[in-house]
Amino acid sequence: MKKGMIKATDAFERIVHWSLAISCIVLMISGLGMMFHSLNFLAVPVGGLKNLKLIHNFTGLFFIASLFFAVLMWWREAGVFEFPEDAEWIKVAGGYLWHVDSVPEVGKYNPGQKMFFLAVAIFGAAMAVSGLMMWFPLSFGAGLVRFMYFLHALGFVVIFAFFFVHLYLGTIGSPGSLPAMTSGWVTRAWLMKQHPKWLKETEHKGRLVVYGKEPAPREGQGHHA
Amino acid sequence: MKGTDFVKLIDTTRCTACRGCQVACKQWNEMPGLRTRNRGSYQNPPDLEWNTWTLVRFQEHENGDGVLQWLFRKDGCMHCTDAGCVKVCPSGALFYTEFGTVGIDRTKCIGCKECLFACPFEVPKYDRATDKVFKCDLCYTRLREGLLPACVKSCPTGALTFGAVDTMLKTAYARVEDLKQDGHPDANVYGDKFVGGTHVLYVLGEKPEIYDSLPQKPAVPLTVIAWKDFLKPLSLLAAGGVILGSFLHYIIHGPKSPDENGDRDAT
Amino acid sequence: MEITRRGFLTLSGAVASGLTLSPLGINLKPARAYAADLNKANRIKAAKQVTTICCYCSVGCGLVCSVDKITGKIFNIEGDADHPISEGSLCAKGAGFFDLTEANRHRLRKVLYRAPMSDKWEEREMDWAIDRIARLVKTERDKSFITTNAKGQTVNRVETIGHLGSSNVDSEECWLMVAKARALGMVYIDHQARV
Amino acid sequence: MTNHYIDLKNSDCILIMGSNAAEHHPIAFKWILRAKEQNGATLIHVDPRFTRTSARCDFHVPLRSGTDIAFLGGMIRYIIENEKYFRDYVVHYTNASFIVSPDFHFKDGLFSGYDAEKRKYNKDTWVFEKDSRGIPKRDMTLNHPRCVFQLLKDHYSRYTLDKVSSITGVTKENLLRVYKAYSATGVPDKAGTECYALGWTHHTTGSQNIRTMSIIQLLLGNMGICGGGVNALRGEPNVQGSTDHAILYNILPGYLKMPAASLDTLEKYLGKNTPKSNDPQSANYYQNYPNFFVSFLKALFDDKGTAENGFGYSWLPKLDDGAAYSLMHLFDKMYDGKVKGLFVVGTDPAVSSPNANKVRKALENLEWMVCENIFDNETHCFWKGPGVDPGKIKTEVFLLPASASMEKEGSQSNSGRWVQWKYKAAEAPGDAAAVGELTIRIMAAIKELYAREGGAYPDPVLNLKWDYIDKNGKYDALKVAKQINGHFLRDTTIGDKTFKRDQMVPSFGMLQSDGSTSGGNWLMSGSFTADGFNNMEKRGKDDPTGLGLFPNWSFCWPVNRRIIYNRASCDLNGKPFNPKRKLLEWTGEKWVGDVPDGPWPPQADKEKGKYPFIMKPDGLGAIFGPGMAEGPFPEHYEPLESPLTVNPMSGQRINPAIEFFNGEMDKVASADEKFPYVCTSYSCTEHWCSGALTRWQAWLLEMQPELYVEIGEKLAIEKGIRNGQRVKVSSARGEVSCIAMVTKRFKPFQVEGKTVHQVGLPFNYGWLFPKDGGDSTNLLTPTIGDANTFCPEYKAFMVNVTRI
Repeated sequence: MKKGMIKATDAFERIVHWSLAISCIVLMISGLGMMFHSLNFLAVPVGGLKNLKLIHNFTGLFFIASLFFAVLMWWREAGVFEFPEDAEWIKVAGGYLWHVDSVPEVGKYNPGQKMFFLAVAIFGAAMAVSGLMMWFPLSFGAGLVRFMYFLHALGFVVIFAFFFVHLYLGTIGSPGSLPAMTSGWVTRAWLMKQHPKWLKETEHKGRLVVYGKEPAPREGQGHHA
Repeated sequence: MKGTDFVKLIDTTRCTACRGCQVACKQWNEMPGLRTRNRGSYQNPPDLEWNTWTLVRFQEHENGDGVLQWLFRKDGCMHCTDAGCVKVCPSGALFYTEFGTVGIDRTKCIGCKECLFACPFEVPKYDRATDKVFKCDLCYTRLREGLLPACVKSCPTGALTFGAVDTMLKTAYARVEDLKQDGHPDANVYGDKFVGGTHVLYVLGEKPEIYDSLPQKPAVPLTVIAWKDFLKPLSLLAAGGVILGSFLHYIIHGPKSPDENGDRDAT
Repeated sequence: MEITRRGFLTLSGAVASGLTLSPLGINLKPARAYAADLNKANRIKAAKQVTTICCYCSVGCGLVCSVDKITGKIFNIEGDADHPISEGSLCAKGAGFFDLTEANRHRLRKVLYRAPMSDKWEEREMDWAIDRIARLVKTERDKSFITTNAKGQTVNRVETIGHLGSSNVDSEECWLMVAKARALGMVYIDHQARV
Repeated sequence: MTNHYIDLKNSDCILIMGSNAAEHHPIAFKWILRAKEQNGATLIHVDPRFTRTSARCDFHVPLRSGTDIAFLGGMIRYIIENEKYFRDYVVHYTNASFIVSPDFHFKDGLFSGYDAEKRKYNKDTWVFEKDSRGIPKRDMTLNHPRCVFQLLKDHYSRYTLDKVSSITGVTKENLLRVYKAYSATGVPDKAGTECYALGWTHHTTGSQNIRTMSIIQLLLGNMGICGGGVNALRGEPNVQGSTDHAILYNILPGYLKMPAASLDTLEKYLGKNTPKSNDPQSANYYQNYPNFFVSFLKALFDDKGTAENGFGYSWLPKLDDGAAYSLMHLFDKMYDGKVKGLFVVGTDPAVSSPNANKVRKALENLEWMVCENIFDNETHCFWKGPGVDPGKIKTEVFLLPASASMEKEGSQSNSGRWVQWKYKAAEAPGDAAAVGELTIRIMAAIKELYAREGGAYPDPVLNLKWDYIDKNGKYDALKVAKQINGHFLRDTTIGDKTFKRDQMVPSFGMLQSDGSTSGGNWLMSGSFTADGFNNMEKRGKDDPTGLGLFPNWSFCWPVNRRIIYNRASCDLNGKPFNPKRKLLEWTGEKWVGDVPDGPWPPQADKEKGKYPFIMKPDGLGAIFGPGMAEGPFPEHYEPLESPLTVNPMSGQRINPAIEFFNGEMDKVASADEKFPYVCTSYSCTEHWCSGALTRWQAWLLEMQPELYVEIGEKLAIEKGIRNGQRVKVSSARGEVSCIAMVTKRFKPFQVEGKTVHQVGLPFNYGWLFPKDGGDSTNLLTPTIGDANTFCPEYKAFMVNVTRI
């Protein structure tokens, strides 16, 4: 580890993230295996579609738990838009799509991330509710269940698409991002580019954890307080 | 419906509700009888069940002139041309047979129950013990051997007949004409006007709305169509779009790399 | 009578209904592998077909029992399409004929005996039961045989043993029961023809 | 049935009355519907309840239970008044023209000769006037005031529309509708038929219900023709066979009379039972009675019966003259402790007998009971029934497991008298054996005991021929069938034919009274060819007449005749009345078509021609029927229990010839406010009789799981009963708990100015299985029966229905 790396996430955050991510991937793969007859072969390694269904269902439970913690953890920072800076940021699309001289500085999470989080939170919840009802459809009215099938499919469309956005931006689309969710230590440069406001505020409050430096006296808990 | 399809014609005006069909079905398909209670009706079990793929519905009906009729309707899978159940079935357990009917291969069924809600006639039924869905397959194994479906064979009065789609449609409409002459002005053919035509046709003596549990305008539910015909392709389209967009973004706009000077504290 | 090929056609009812599937160009050997149920139709083709007559109402409908040649057990019973009255059709009871075979777990398989004052059945051997019954019949007949009635007319009868049933056995069995009952001098003889 | 099931399709009008054909003979209904579709036949259902039969008929006419004679009497009146009868037929083929004795009369519900104390008629005045040759006098103009036709007209003139409507509860419009539609068949080229079942026989006037219809059929010329007849749709698979073979106290196989105590010799017996006719045109086929009877004795006792010992006549038990030994009498006597042993074969009287409480109590008095069945039932288990303490019951009970129908070879006769051979498909499970096998073994064991030890009057036991086993020692159905058919006991020449000893008797015309033939049941002679081919096995599908006779399918008694009295389908010269349905035709030399009722030329040939009704001594259809217990013309009487205190037709409220049972459990409550509703019992498609076979079958039980009572909506509202609710139905004799099925299919009747409700229950349930399925409806029914046959009155009694 290089000196001067800044701690962006703690271990719990990363565990929740990866729980969510892995369950989501498993759900998507198993879901796809059931959604498309041409992908039924995906069930072969697990011994058939019925097992795939079971894997999907129980992974769903894992997903719901992860989602619960994720929402709890990130809601305050990622679930609420702050004005006017978020609006400004959105106006220039965060500088992702065209050249912008100066991207408005936003908090730890930029509105794009917030939108992604909200999409995951809302559609994830929709997937959870609809999925549970699809699991036990006989306990509900036919009309409701039929709507849940629709909702589940709709949720899939959104989450599946967002998944690739997230994948791109978390990796090659935004180099330097990945360590935030692997080691948790990121470079100052990356932070300056991506989350300058958070960097400044945290530094100002003396809560920035920099590798090789004594931690500043803490006034309060971190982001997940 | 294709010309090579086969159709079971249920002429309710010939049915005596002897329920030979109901038992013949169980005999051939080796479905058990379960303990029921009398709820004030001959109709038993009260509805189609996983072990009851066909059922005669009993209904007392007094027409406008106060004339009492006892309506009997053999209920069961309608074998739609556009079958909601086949549409939603993830495993291919439900399939269209070479006769145009809807078969079910229970070894493939994963018990997801999606078909239960996709069927406009509420036909498929789920059995908890085996975690499988059951419904009439119009005796697919018999048809393949050139045998009549068990219910059709057992029918004493000719209320159930089976044959090529054109013949059966002709028979049905001819019968309706006869019935209209014979004091049943509302007689009609039910089944050929929706879900692409069903492979089970009814000759009804009365308007469809008179009969219990008979949908007047059955259709594959809109949500199923939205799901299977719209969202399913859309999911690939959207994901594909995102992947393509990301690629374009990468090669056109380039990744959003950190500024070199931003790394000042690293030194 | 064993019927083989013809019996299978009989079973099908295809001819009677004017239904012929293959001439319409349908491939009767679909590529799609189908579930285990397929066995049944195939098993019927390989089975011995035995005709019988329904044992409920008096219409006398024909049935065909398919008997597994290896186990000797009936595994399917359906209408006999060759039968001029029933033409292969059956009502609910006839269609359920199979449930009268030994497949029905309620069928009696052993002699049951209830001793005086006992509150339960006990299983016994047939030979024992036959001997015991014969002894009881003889004892009662010998004790109560009436040679002459109140008017002094010769009547040679037994009034203390009754015989009921059955219209649900074969004619030959009916005749045997009548011969037996009359030879023993029984007069209280009746069955379902009256009830 | 005079006709057969397929023949129903040949009818132009089918009156279903006393039957629920669609529910109880579903396959028969196939042919009924075919008549409608092919001939445009009118289908009429007359029944208290709207049933599955009513649902498919052109119209349903509700009628109060037990008033069929009133209904049909009104039809006779209508036919005569409107001259709807087929005059040629009536004049030539019935006894309408016969002159009745001047001493015969009818007054206030009673015919001449009634003995109120014995509740019996002296029938001496119910006779015809005869000429010097001993032939009944006739008036072919039918105008003689004492001719049968005029007496008939007179008798039924009392059955006016108003009267009939008031008794039956049928509206006048409905009465006329049925009368008009049905009497339209009184023309040569139309056929009307009647289907009845237990709905007619289960009354104190059961036999007369049927006779009333027979009179109508004779008036309309519907007997002996295709699509005609009076057709009993019988209730059990082989009830025709079991009746033909006489598991009945009063007859011997082939409807031969059971010897009476007063007839102590064979000569006396044959003298009494062989009818005579002096009319040269009457075939009087029963003059062959001695051939039938002696051959039967030979079948029983073989070479032990000789001319010298009356062929063993004295070995047969004798009944007291005029006494009856029916099931009801048996249980009455058993209740009094006078019956010690009982065989119960394939039957469940603890559920199916009237006043089942009494029957169950009676069973407790037995010392032993031998049961043979394929399932357990309430009779076998009476000792552990509801409210019974097994510790107090001394009865030894044997329950022998029996083979089911498809586990044995043998024949069954359907209602159309088709005797069909069936084959053994599989072995019976466990120790189960055919009833024939059990019968043979038990009797063989008894014979052995008598041979060894002697005993009371051992002759009939020891002399009974009893070798009906195959080489493995097992019951041999074929051997018995051959014994029933009959064989020659020595080389015999009859006419131009010679038969070797042991050859089969090919027709009952060949049976002899000199001991040279043996035949267990004359009706079945011809079920084998002389060379031993089993005609019952025939499966020919040819139908040369196109009328559905199928002469080469199985054997049909008598002598493969498919429609009885078929010569009546032709005019005096043998030309078919209905050229569209040529059942039979005289070519000038012989009859072609069905097997004719005798080979003789038609009636117009005064020398060799014979009348068509060859089994009747007079050769003609009996409009005047002196054989009946309660009178030669049927008369309406109320059921034993009815809502009326008086019979609107006469001073005789109930049938004057019925026999009462007066035990302490034989309570009766007629026109009693405690039991205000008419009740009828019946069966359902899904169960069979007592349910002793069908309740053990899950597929059937699932559809009809428990006892229910059908109640009209009006009565249900009156009593505050909801559909599906549990209720109690009670009569003077007992009660049952069951589910109320509130229905539009029972409507109240207007009877004698008041509203009468009727309810009904199936009798298919019993306490043994299923445990919560309810008990027998026969806990409610009275011990009373028809005056001629002792068929119990299951179809009309009074009950109350209350909420639980």
